Formats: sequence, C-alpha cells, structure tokens
Amino acid sequence: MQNQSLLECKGLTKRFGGVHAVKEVDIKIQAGMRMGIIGPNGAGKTTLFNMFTGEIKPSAGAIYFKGHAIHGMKPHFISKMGIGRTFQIVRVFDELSVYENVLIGAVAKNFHFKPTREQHDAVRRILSLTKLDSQKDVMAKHLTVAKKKHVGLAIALVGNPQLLLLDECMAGLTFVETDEMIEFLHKINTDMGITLVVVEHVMKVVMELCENIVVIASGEKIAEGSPKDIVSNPHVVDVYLGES
Amino acid sequence: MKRLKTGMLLVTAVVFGIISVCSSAFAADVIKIGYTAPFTGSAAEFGTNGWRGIQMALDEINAKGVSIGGKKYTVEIVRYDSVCTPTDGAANLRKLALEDKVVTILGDHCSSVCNAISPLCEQFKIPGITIECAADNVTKPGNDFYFRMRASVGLMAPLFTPKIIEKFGPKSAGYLVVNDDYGLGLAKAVEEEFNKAGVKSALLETFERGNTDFTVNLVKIKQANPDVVFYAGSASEGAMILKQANEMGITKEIKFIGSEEMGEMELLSLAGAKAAEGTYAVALWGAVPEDFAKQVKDRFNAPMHYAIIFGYDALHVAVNAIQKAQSLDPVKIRDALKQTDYAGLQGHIQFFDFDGYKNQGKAAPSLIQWKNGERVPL
Amino acid sequence: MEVLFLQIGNGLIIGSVYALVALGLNMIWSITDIPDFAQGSFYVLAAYVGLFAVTLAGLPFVAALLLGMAVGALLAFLCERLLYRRWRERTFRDAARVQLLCAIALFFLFANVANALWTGKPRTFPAYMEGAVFGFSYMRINVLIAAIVLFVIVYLFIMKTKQGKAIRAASMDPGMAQVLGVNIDTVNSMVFAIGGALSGGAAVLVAPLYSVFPSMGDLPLLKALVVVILGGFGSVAGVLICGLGLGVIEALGAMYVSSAYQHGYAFFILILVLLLKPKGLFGRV
Amino acid sequence: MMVEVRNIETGYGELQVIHNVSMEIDRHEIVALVGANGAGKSTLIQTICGLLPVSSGTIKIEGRHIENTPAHTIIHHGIALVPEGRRLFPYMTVLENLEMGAYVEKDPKKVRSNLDWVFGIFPKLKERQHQLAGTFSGGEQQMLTIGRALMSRPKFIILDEPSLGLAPVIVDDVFKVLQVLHKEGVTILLVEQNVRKSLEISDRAYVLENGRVTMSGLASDLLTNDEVKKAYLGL
Amino acid sequence: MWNTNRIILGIMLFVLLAIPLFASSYIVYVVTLAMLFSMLTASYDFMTGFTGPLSFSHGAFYGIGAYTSALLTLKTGMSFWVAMPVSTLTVFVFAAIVGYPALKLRGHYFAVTTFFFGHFIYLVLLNSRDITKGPLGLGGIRPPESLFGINFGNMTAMYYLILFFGALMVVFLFVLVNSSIGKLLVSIRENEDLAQASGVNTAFYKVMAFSISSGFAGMAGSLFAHFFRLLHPSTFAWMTSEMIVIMFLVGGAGTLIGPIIGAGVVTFILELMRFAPEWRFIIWSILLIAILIIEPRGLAGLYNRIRGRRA
Repeated sequence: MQNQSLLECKGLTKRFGGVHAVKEVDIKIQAGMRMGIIGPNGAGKTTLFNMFTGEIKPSAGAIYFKGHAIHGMKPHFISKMGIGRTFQIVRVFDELSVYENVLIGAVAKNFHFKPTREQHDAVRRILSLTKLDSQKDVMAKHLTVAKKKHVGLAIALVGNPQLLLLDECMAGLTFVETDEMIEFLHKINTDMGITLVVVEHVMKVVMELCENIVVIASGEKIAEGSPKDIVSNPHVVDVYLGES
Repeated sequence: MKRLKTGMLLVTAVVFGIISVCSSAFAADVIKIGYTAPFTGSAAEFGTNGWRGIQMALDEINAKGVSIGGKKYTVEIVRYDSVCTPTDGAANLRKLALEDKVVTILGDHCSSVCNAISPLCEQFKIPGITIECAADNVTKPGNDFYFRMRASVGLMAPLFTPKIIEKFGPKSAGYLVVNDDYGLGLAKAVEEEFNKAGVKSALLETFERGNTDFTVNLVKIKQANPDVVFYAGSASEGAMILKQANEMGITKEIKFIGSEEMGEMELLSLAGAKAAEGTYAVALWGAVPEDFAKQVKDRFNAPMHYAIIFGYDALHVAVNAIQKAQSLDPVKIRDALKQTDYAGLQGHIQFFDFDGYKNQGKAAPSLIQWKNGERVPL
Repeated sequence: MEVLFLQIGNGLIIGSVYALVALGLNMIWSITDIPDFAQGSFYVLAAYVGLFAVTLAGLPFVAALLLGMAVGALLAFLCERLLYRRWRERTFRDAARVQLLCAIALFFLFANVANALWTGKPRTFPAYMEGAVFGFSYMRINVLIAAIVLFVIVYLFIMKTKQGKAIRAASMDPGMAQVLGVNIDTVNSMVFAIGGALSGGAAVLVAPLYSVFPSMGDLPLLKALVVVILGGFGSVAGVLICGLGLGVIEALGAMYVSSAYQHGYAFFILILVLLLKPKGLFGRV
Repeated sequence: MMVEVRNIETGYGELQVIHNVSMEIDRHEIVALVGANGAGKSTLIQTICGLLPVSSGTIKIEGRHIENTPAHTIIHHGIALVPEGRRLFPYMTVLENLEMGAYVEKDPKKVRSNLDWVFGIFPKLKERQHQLAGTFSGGEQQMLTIGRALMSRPKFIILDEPSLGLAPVIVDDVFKVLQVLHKEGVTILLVEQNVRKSLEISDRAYVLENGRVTMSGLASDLLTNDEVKKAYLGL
Repeated sequence: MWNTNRIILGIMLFVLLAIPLFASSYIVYVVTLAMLFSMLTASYDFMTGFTGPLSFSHGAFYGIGAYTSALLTLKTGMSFWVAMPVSTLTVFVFAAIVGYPALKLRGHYFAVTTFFFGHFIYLVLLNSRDITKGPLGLGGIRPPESLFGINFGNMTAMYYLILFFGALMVVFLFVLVNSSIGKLLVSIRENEDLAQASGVNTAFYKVMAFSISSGFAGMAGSLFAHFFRLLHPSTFAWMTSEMIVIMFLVGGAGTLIGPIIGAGVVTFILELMRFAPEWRFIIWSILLIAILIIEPRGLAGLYNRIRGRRA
C-alpha cells in the first residue's frame, strides 16, 4: 500500500467531437496528500474531475482507485468506493432542509430502511464541523452561495470518503471565509485523513493548501511540482498568470 | 394578490351558477324521465340526434299533458352525458334512479354503456329503453327491465342478407367496419349469414372512431377486389369513405352496402349525392310524415335520421306506458311497457322474449339504393 | 405496384398534414418549451371557420383557407398572451408542468366549445374542385402541394427575414438575443401565431376531403407530437421529412402488417428512434 | 459622464448579490472590473444590460435612466455586450450572427457599412462569412462575438471575460483589438480574470469583492498595489 | 407536516367509513370511483411527485392490471384473492421492463413517449379481440369470493374492500416516503447529478419508483375490474391518464395527500356538473385554468399560502 497511489490515471484522454478536452494526462495521488490542479478556464480541469467521478467516460486511458480500475464505472458506484466531490456550480438539493441534504449523503452511501442512530449522529457531527448546525432546518435554496458550498461539502464528507475532489470550492468566498475554508480543509486532511484534490483559481488557496500542484493547459499537463516550483516556472507564469 | 382575488371571484361565480341552476326546476306535477347519452367526445353526434327526437316528442306530449288518475302532469327530461364510457353511464343511471327519482330511463346509444346500465336497471327496478344500442348481448342475457325497440345486429343480419344474396349473388365479400361493438358485431353477424350462403370473406378492415383518412383501407379493398363491400359504422365516417372511394373509383367496381346509418338522408348532406350514387344501404325506416320531417328541418336544420325517429318513438312509448299503467310506479310502468303495441314512426313497436332475447323489438330493416339523391327501396 | 404507388401517395398526403401541424408545434416547443396541445383545437376551430366562410358567407376556398389560418393564428396568439406568458419566468419548479397542463386544458376547452356550439354532428365541407389524376383527386394533391408551399414559405421566413433570424436566435439563446434588441415577447407571440396559422391552414386544407367535427383534431395532434420528437427541435426540413415519412410508414404498415394498428406504428418508431438517437433524427438546437 | 451606476442593489430572488455598488465610466475610457469568481461581476453586468431588475439604485447612460427597462431596449442606448462564454448562435452563419448584432438597425445601408467596418477589423470573418458559427475555434468565436457587438456601432461596449479559455497568443490578439476599438472612440468596460493584462490596457479599474466595490482607482496604481498583487496575482 | 397529514388522513378515513351508512348508492358509487382515482393519483405521486418525471401512461397500467385480473379469474378460474396480487406483480414487472429504457429519456421526451405508450396499450386492449373481446367489452367478471362471511357481491362490501386496500396502499406509500427510500427519491428530483455523485443509484431508484407506482395502479385496476365487473378499453384510454395527471397537479405534487384530495375534488366537481351535458367539460376546463392562475402549485400550495399568511 505504501508505494501504491490512492488515485492514479494513465494516458487519460477525452474528446468532444474532434476537440481534445483532456489529452493523455498522467497523475498520481498518494494517500493523505493535498493536491492542487490549476490551469486557465477551459483547460479541462472539470472534465478531468468528471472522469474521476464517472460522470464522463474517458475516450482513452485508465483510472485506478486503490488499485481498482474505475474508468467506465457508474458515478454512484465510484462514490460508494470512497470518492466524494463538490461541484463548480454549487449543487444542493434545493427544496430540502440542510439536515435532510446531509442525511441523503449518509443514506446514499450506506442504505438502511430507516436512517440509523449512527447516521443521524454522523450528520450532526458533520453539520457542526461545517458550522451549519444553526441552519440545519433552513431550506437549502435559501442559503447564500458560501453556505451552499458548505452543504455540498457536508454531503460529500458525511459518506466518509477517502478522497475528496473539490471543484473551485473557494469561488465566491470572501478572504476571511477563504481562510476559514483553508483551515477547515487542513483539518479534515490531518484529522480525518482525507486525501484532497482541489481545482482552484485563487492562487493564494493553492499556495497555502497544497503540497503538490499539477498545471493543466489546453487539456495537457504542462507542469507538476511544489507550489514554489510552480510559481517560479516561467512556462506556467506564461499560460496561467499571464506574461509580464 | 389581485390575481388571487380575480381567480377566487371566477370560481365563486361558476360554483354559484352551478348551484342556482341545480336547485331550480322542482315544480310539482312533473313526471321525470331520465336520458343518458354521449353529448361530448367522439360519439357526441349520436346523443345529439337522439335528443332532437326526444325534444320533438316532448313538446307534443306536454302540449296535451299526461293525465294519471285524473291529474294532469307534464313530462320533464333529466339528461346526463355518458361520454360513451361505461363508468360514466353507470354513474348517470344511479343518479337518475336514486337522486332524481325518474320513473323511466331512456338511453344509452353506446352498447358498451348499455351493457353497463342494463343490470343496474334491474337492480333499481326501473325500466330502461335503449335508443339505438345494437349489440346482441344488450338484451340477450337480458333482464326484465331493459327494453330495446330496434332489431339487434344479430336479428338484423338474417333479415337483410338474403336480399343482398338474391339481388347480387356475390361470391366474395369484404368488410369495412368501425372498431367498436356495433361495427364488429354487425360484421360478424353478416359474415355468418354470408358464409352460410357460400359467400367467401375476402378481408376485414377496421378503423378507429374519429379517423378521417380511409384511403389506406380502401386501397386494400381495391386490391382484394371482393364482389361486395359491407360497411358498418356511422354516416359521418361512411360519408368520408364514400367520398374517398368515389375518388378512387371503387364504388363503381365493387358494390358498396352500408349499414343503417348509410341509409339516412343526412348521408346526402355529408357525402353528396354524387359520392353516394349507386351505393346500397340497410334502412331502418321507410318514410316519415312530411310535416314531421319539415318540423325537424325547421327546428334543428337537420336532415331526418333514424336516431331522431328512435328518440321520438322511445319517449312516446315510455309516456304511453305510463299512461296505460296510470301510475308513476316504475314496476307498473315496466309491466305496461311489456304490453306496448305502438305504431311509431319507425314502424310497429312491440317487445318480445325469444331465443334468449328479452324485451326485444324486431322491426325488420329493408334495403335501399341511392339514386339521384333519393332513397329508392329495393 | 399500383397499390404500392397509391399507398405511398396517400401516406405522403396524410403525412403532409402531420408535418404542417408539427412544424408550428416544433417552433413553439423549441422556443418556449411548451408542448402546445391546444394546437389540436385551433385545428378544429379553424376548420369550422373555414366551413362557415364557404357555406354561410359564400367565400371562395382560398379566402376560407386564409381566414382559417388567421383564426388559428389569432387564437394561438391570444392563448400565449393571456395564459402561457404568466408562467414564462418559470419562477417555481412546476412551472413547465403548469404550462403543459394549461395546454391540455385549452385543448379540452376548445374542442368542447366546438361541440357545444355546433353539436357533435360532422359537417361537410363543400368540394372546391373536381377531377382526379392517377387515382388522386386534385383536392388531395393540393394538400401536398400547399403543405410544401407553406413549408417553403416558413423556411424562407425564418432563414431569410430579420424576424425569422430573430426567432432562430431566440431559440438558441434567448438571453443573448434580448441583449441584441430582440423582444422575446414579440418572438413568442410570432411563433405561436405561426403555429396557429399552420394548424389552421392544415385543417382547412383537408376539410373538403374529410368532414368537420369537434374531435377532428385529436389524431393530427397526436401524430404531430411524434413528428416533432422524431424530427428533433429546430429543423424545418427534419419536420417535413419525418411528417411525410410517418405518413408513408403508417400507410405501408396498414397495408402489409395490420390496419388495426395504423395509429400505433408511430409509437414503435418513436421508441426505436429515441433509443438510438435521443435527440431525434435531425435535432440540433 | 457616459455611464453612471449609483448605489445599486440587486440579486436573484431572495439572494442579494450586489450591495450598494457605484461606478462611473467616462467617454472614451477603458475601465476594468476585476474580482474573484462569484464576486458579482457577471451579476452587475447582467443588471446593466437589463437582464436582471435592480431592487434599488439607478443606472444612467448619458444621463438617461435605464434601470429596470426591458433587456431588448438597452441596445437602443448604444450599449453592446460581449458575454461570458461567447454565446454565439451556433447554427447560424457568421454573416447571420453579425446581422443579429445590427438587429435594431433599420437602415440596410448602415448595416452594410457597419459590416464592412467589422470585416475591416476582422478580415478573417469576411473570408468565412458563410460558415456556421458553431464550427469555429474558440479564438475565432471570440472575434465573432466582438464583431457581433460592434455591428450596432455601440458607444459603450461591455466585455465579460473575453480571454476566457483562449490560448495566450489569441488573448494577445483580443487585447490588441480592444486597443484598436479604444482608438476608434468606443468606451469599454472590461471584466477580466486576467487581472494583470486588463489592468495594463485600462485607464481605471474597480475591484469587486463579495458584491461590494472594495478598491478603485487608476489602473496603473492598482497594478502596483500590494494587496491586489497578493489577492489576484498570487505573488 | 407529517402530523397535519395524519390528522387529515384520519378525518378522511372516518368520513369515508361513514359514507355508506347514510348516503345513497349513487354517492357510494361515485365515492368508490373517487377512491380508485385517489389510489391512482397517490401511486402516481410516488413516482412523479417524488422523483420528478411526468408520465402519461398511468391509465394504461391501470388497464393492464384490470384486464390481467379479470382474464385470470375468467379464463383460469383463479380466485380474486390470488388474481389481485398476481396482476399487481405482473404490472410491477412489466413496468420495470418498460421503464428501464424509457426512464433514460428526460423531460418532455419521457412525457410524450409515455403518452404514446399509453395509447399503444389502449390499441392493444382494443384490437386483441380474441383475448380481451376488444370493443365488445369484457363482461361477466365475478365479484371477489366471499371472505370471513362477507359477500362482496354487494356494493357496500366492495366499497369497504377498496377503502381497505386504498388505506393500506396509502399507509405503505407513507412509510416508504418517510423512509430512506423516500429521501433518495426526493434527492433525484431535486438534483439528479448531485444524487448520483453522492452515491445514489439513480437509474435503479427511478425504475423502482416507476414500477411500484405502476404496480399499485395495477392493483387499483384489479379492484376496479371486480367492482365494476365490465371492462371496456375506453375506460383506460388517454383521457384517463390525463385525468390522473390533472388530479395530481390540482392536488399538489410530492405531497401524497394533495393528489389524494385532488382526485376527490376533481371527481366531485365533474359530478356536480353532470346536469349540463354539453357544458360540463367547458366549465371544467375553465375552472382548471382558473386554478392554475390562482395557485399553480395546486391545493397543497393554496393550503401552504393560507397557512403562511396566518402565521
């Protein structure tokens, strides 16, 4: 297990029509890691994510999770194997209370005809962890974008994922909220041992949070390394940060 | 909020309207007779004609009044829509018998509905007279309370098929019928008679009620090329068929024999004399008094139709029975109906029990041919 | 061989009616996302208006046709203005369903109004032309010709004119079209009016071949719904091809398989196509 | 003053997104509007274009109020939008897309001359005017979108993320076009993620954070501002 | 909400139990039909109200259930008490087979496809004359065999039988809806992609909801067959399916109790207007449009609004 990576993709490719959205990307993610994926909009980050979670079938290449090939599997199956995710455009179960939102996350992973006491406990725990307990009876569609993001995170977390894929989870947050979120992510990484993969625009977040960064542009992986290496990589500065 | 108010107002208005209409008309000395028929949906045309005939009879009757035990009564018709579905028909009958307390019930026009209401007539001990249901099974397992004036399809077929065989001597026959109890039932009865006489069946084509284009069926008939085509269905669909068949020249090559609706005057207005020219049809009535035909024409702007005649006769038969019984007790009326001997527009009306039929009339149909826009009896 | 020729010809003529009703339905559906069942009843009312124009007012057939189209257009326009528009903003989840339900209610309403006003008795639309060729009367051939002419007109309208382009733009991206100065309300009214006119036109065209009665719109509406989905949204040619194709398939199916299921073949084809191509055969927008 | 936005508040239904935002754009200026994803930039633009109603505040173009007017009338005030994600009409040809840009222009001669003007700026569009817009590459589509916006000869043009998803070389082209337009006298509001580039070509800039304007001033000042550097340039 | 529902259901049950004691056989008959429709709309709500897709084939499943049950008892002499569960199960399995490919379609595509499926079933019932007797109508269906000395030949007994099964079904549906299954179904309605990403096997649950709901329609059909004892294809034509959708929306989607009441209200209004044969459906359509204008979310929405304003 030591040298085996938690998630690994080899030669992962996705074509829409004739266009390569993702082209032969290799990524290895070790258990317990905090990985960042950055790149300009339209670079193929979300497509990559969607292939990891099974929403899109790859045109070519393979994805292994804990050594099992998961490409081509249905999303709900991959989710049950231990990959949780949040969405770029925030998604919640609109006309349900926050509590029910999170409870669905718990029930979906581990079905009991009636939600068990343990499941209710887990929901409450996650709600207090994500600081949603004061709003647990509010209908999710009435929340602010930031709070909805927390709900999305809570739904993913309540299923005890080993790997959490976060698609632009900071977008739309204030600086203070961003700091809190970074702290929170650190906490779940160290305390709960959840491996994190984040797609981010806000460089500050990636710099502070991630140990390792993959840069994607036009569907191809152009660089990988520690935050420091990436910032000083002139190629990356060119395509992503804009040349000076 | 304004939206809510206007909407509420609308609903209240409608509901109030309904209640006010409902609670009117509870005058004394009224004999209530029920009528269930399709007034909406694809069979609405049948109800329309029956209701015309009933209205004609109603005015005549109320002009004179009905006297029972020296007391004058007027007749009132309570009519409900059955949409030609058995469940609605059953609801109508229950409402008529139990809520409106009518003494006799006329209707329905659809055999599927007649089959549903006939056992109920027996259950509630109230006589019912169907206006034009033709399926055999309506009076066959029969009960003492359900009456039918006309001959059913099974009774009709033996009466007119010999005339066809005698006249044309066909070797093969095709059938083009509406896909319901009436069309299929009649086709089956005619086919049986034909087969007995050695006439082979060439093909059976069915169509749905409400269909408008029959060219597909007609091309198939043209290809099979039987000596005669027997059509069973309504005049409205028959008229379209005649028009389309005429276009394709089928009616010139193959003898076209229509069921009773095709012998109605309204066929001329629907299909035109040209399309009908030379075709044959079964006819349920010979001639009606000219002034009656004129009254119908003036009042409804409608040509004569057997359903008008049946509706007219049915109400007269019912009222005659009430007068004969000198009572408003439905069972006594039923007894009087059994003794009916009435000279109606369609012919002599009597009810018989025979061969498993009960309370069955058997006025014999005749054959006519359309020539120059006239019904010419054969 | 002659039989085959006749059946294909008949299929094309029936199919052109389906296609005409479907074209309007398709435009309405692709722009407003409303499956406008009420088109079936505009069909009925237009036929009656055409009938009265000929029998009572003594107008020539072409005038009756235009009048029928105008009435169809007006009714559709009013329904959009007064009813569908209320729920256009889709501010709650079931708004789309409410529009669908409203369409069904309107369909019931108008068909029953026709029944109440003019009874269920079918009426004959007088023939306006005599004669036949190859077993098809001229009136019958006219249906096909007129349908194709109407299709060409609509095609040219939406491809070449400014309003037509606005309609197309609105069907692809209503928000952007608005920013460019396209009034969505006008576009919606226009599309409904065109749809109503096409349904009305189809009804008056076939009225002399058939009869005029309150439930005459049921079958054309059902088939048009199938054609819309088969043809896919936003394709004029797709609607024409699928409409005619469905007519021919029904005719041949009735000929060689069973005429009892003549109106069931549409279902088979629909399922088959949707399983293979969920966006219809020609769909793009 | 070309554009005056005063104390507007707006949002989607119950969710307020823009809080008391004011903004001014002078004639012939290029003004940049920068901010994180979800800061409310797109909402602000949609409000100016009439796609969203304001709950309070005013928007004036050359002194005339345009807040809460229907979206399709905004273009009559000389405003054109280059939307985020391009939003071309994919099944219409290049020419038709451009014609849609001049939808409100009644005079065909003017449309013709506007078309020549746009073809002059983007010669490539002329070569391929009968091709379907949906078959274009990203960069070409961006050019077409700008061309479409220019077809109404706007006095004021709003560009929402014009460099989104484009290769760096193409981004350069886009910015060059902006400078050309600026020289032609068009007022420009530029909303960009590419903060450095947009500040470089702008006269002034506003920084939007969480629905509020937190900084504003000359673009050159902001470019050297440490806070901006840290927040948006990650340096 | 759960408590209010219990109170409303309790009152309804009480009233329904009492009706045959004083009302005429006409009222009992109409209420029986209304109860059957309530069963249809409640089961319809389980699928459409909770998982989302609008379907127009519920009337067809009702018909399949009715004909299956009737034919089983007529042709094989099977007892009603066996035939009813068998036909329910048949419809359940049949719906699963049909639903699996069909539920891959989304939105109006699914709606229109089910519409034609319903019409197709009607055509099959109409044209399979050798089996269903087609338009002649399938008569001679026996009432359920006596049980515990109750003779189901009389209508009141049949009324209570349908009430019993209706109540049983509603309770069953309420239990399902309030269990984890209900939560997963609602998650599909609220956001299918998120549900899938959270580990919900959406395809399975959609087909399951479709099958259960259709199965109950089949059960209602079986009860209808042995109550009315005469089947005709027109009873199960597209009009029936549309009526179910209308009652469902009038009541309010996704509330289970709304559609039950909706069925009652619609039946009641249509009965009330029986006196005006030609105008019945006109008034009805206008009322329906008026309801849509006043409160597009149906009776449940109206209730919530009134309650919300008072609070």
